[in-house]
Amino acid sequence: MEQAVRNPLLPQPATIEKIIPETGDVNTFRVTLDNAEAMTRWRHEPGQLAMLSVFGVGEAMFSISSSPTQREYLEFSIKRMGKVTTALHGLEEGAKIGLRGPYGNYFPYEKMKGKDLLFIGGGIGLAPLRSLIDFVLADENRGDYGKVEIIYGARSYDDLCFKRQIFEEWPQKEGTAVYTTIDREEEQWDGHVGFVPAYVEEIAPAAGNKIALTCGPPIMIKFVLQAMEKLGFKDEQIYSTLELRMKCGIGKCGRCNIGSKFVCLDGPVFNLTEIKELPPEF
Amino acid sequence: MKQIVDRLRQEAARLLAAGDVAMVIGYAKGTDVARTTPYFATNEEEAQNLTWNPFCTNNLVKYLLDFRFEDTKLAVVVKGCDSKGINRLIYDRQFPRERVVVLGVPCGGLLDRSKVLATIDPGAELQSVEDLGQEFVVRTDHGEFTFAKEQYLLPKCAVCRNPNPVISDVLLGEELPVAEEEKSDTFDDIVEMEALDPAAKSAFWDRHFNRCLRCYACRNVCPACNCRECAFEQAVPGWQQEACWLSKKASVDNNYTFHLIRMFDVTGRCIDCGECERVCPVNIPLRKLYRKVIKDVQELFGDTTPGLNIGDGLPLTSYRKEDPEEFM
Amino acid sequence: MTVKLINKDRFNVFLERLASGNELVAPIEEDGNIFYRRVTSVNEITLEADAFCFAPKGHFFPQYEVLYKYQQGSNALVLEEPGPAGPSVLLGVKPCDARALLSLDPVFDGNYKDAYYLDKRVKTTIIGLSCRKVRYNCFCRAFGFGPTSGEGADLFLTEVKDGYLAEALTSKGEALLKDYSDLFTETGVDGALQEKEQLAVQLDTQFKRKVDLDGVKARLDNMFEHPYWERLARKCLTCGICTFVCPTCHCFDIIDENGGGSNCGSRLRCWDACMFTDFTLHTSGHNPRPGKKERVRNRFMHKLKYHLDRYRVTGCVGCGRCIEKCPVNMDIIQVIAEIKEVG
Amino acid sequence: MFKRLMEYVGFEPERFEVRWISGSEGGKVVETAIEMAEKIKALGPNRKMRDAK
Repeated sequence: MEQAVRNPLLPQPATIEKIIPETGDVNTFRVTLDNAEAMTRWRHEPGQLAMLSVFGVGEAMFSISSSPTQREYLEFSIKRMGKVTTALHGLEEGAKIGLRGPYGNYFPYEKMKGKDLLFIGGGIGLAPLRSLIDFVLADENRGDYGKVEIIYGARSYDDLCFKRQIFEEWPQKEGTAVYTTIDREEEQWDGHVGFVPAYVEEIAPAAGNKIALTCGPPIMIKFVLQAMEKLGFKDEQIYSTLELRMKCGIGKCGRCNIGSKFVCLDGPVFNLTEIKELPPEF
Repeated sequence: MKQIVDRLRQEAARLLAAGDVAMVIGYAKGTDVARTTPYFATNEEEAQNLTWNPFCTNNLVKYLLDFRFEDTKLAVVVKGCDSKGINRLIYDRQFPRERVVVLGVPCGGLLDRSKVLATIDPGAELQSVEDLGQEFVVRTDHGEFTFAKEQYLLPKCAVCRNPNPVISDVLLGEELPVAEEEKSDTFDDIVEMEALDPAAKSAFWDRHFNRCLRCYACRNVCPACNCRECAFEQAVPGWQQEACWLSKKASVDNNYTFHLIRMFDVTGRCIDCGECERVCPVNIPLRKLYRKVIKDVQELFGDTTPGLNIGDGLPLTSYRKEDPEEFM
Repeated sequence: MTVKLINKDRFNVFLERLASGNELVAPIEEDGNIFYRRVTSVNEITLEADAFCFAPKGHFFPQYEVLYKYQQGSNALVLEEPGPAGPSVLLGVKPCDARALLSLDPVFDGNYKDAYYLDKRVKTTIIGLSCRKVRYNCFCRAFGFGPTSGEGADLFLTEVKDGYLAEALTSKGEALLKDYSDLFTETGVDGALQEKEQLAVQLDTQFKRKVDLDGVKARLDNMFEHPYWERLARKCLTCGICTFVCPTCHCFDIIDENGGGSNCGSRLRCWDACMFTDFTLHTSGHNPRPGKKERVRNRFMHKLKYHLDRYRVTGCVGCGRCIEKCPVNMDIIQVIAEIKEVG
Repeated sequence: MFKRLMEYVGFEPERFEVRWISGSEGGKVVETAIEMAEKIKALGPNRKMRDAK
């Protein structure tokens, strides 16, 4: 057994550079590592996770919602839910936090080259997909992929994240289509109203030469998958990203297992064929 | 004893067959005769696996809580000590009287398994056991042994005041006589502890609490610990945002906090079934804590052991003009 | 492999010298419990105990330990790791516990190396000791080793008529024999080895409970949805005893503790248990393992299948501790037999 | 009750006191606090339930 050199549980000091309010309870935190050299060395893949620390409160795992092509900083889009997220929301720009990672696997973007991509997101579930969307839409990668369709829904207009991107930036790019929906009618809203799975069926994207990627609340994923099946998507064409409570992020603390797999090491991205092989315990 | 077992199986089978109860919670043979295990019979056939012997230590009352949000009727086997737990749950509004059929067993005392094994051989296999009134006869693969009750009872049984269930619907055997002089507890062990000076008391509890693993077995087995959600498991208690009651770090200071909070919570409510001390994997003398509060409540408020009947008010939650003010 | 012998008098000298030069950790009794603790006087050591004794995993993976201290100034964040562990000797490790470390190693090693565990692991010399008796619930034999197997130890002792037989199994063990060569001798080694063999044969007859793992894993592969788990879990109290006494359980939580002002404190890790309600509870309130059934199933699956799937070693070593300490007699030997029956 | 329990696990009895003081008895608050502070100074710092480190 070799001597352990590096301590993977030790976070790197980082700073919240900017806080971008997305919705009433979601902020995007723009974070840089304090060590400039570490920041230049930082690499992550779309879909990967990182552990953020508010010292004195705790650590929690989040998807990195910015694209790997964005090398200046990292972004995390975080909903205020529990202890750590509430503490994060209480911080101001310039606050010091801890960061370690990146962890987990990622969306297999190499395998997706030459294909059309369909993103289906619900609520805060767009955050992990966003890193891949921005990655494939980046100038240097755009040529590798076909059409990019994004179907995104939230409970209300206010709950839609990344409004500037979904309404302006993404639709303006070439070969993209962005469909948005909200659960219930609202006065100022003249777009689609209805749940995401129903909207997917309505739009009825063709399954041919396409990869679908979905993330959202478990109940949405369940019905989206049913809709996809109706539309003729095969399991191999569908990817999702799972989340479980995590503490260490490195496969030691034992709580994020689904059967013999650890979400922090073997996930969070799973192909639907893999998900179907897992025991239904997530 | 054979009669009790027969009666138990009969009664359980009858209740299940008639559909009076959905389940009978009782004991069955576990690893061996000396390790009986809680058993949940759901049909007549399973009822034949139920058993009773002086190694049936578990207080089964706690299992009722697993079904508290359902509407099925259940039967549960209780000894005298456990039966007070039924009253506890009913009084605490955790389980309605009408949903439980209490199968009471008059109990002549339980055998201390570890003492028995230490005498025979820790590796011995115990095959059967018989309660003969003043002594137990245990048959093993090493031969037959007789144990005098005086020396081999569980500590709680040696001072037992309630060999007969205080609440029961069906009594599975003859009521046992209780001698008059046995009716009051003298708390000798507690008095002895109280007499020590603060430093000695402190050293005693430091040593014991220091090795607490915080496995929470004492809490999980306790019929008085019947909150739906334990404060120690709330990451963010509602009224106290961002602060935990208690750190998960099992250091002696946190362990003190845990045990003292639990001790205060069961004040006037602990029925002294002794399960906490039995289940503790590191042998912390927990009854020394809880019996202290029983003694104090008796001294200050004149109450007897809680759980003797459902109607007992709780001394710490009810105000009486004559309550003492010794601390003022 | 060097094999030597040490007589009882010299063995005491050996212990004295080990304790003075190193951090010596050995079984020590307190109020009827035997824990592996740091030795302050060799008289405290209880090596001959056949009694229940807690696993020594805490030496490498303590119930709680500081990961690092943090101090947050107005403009800077300073994280300070604890210093490296000193050399230590872990004495009197039973065969099952030595073997258990081999099950724990791949968890803490791997792509992400756990600095805390591995640092102590590298710096600790493990002196194993043959059992002198098989306890009623022992079933190490089912896992392909026995009460006189030294696998996992650096130096392995067996008590014999004239003292202790000492077999060096690793370079650390060899080094120890070399360092204390004045105390160990080669005379009588052959006889002692024979004695050890006889002991092994004799101990083998002492196993009371028959355990056959053949086919258990294959059945578990298809047993996730089996109604058996619901039935089995009814009696569980979901306390943490089985996980805390288990020599291979390694789940932990990471917590912060403020100290000396709100800007500094330490981050610790402490043992956690898959039996606890909040172990897998999400912030949203969703819990993938909400009840007894899921948690009990996870534990047995982990011990007999998941760990094996992932690391190619079993997550159980047959020490029998969980059987002995479980307040409701959850008995893994019976569970193994029942899995074969119902699966 | 609580005082008895604290003493039972080894706290010095003087460390815990309860007084019944009315809102109009400001002077009594001061007196009690001073009295208490002196008692505690005499006892020295509480070592119990402190972290070992």
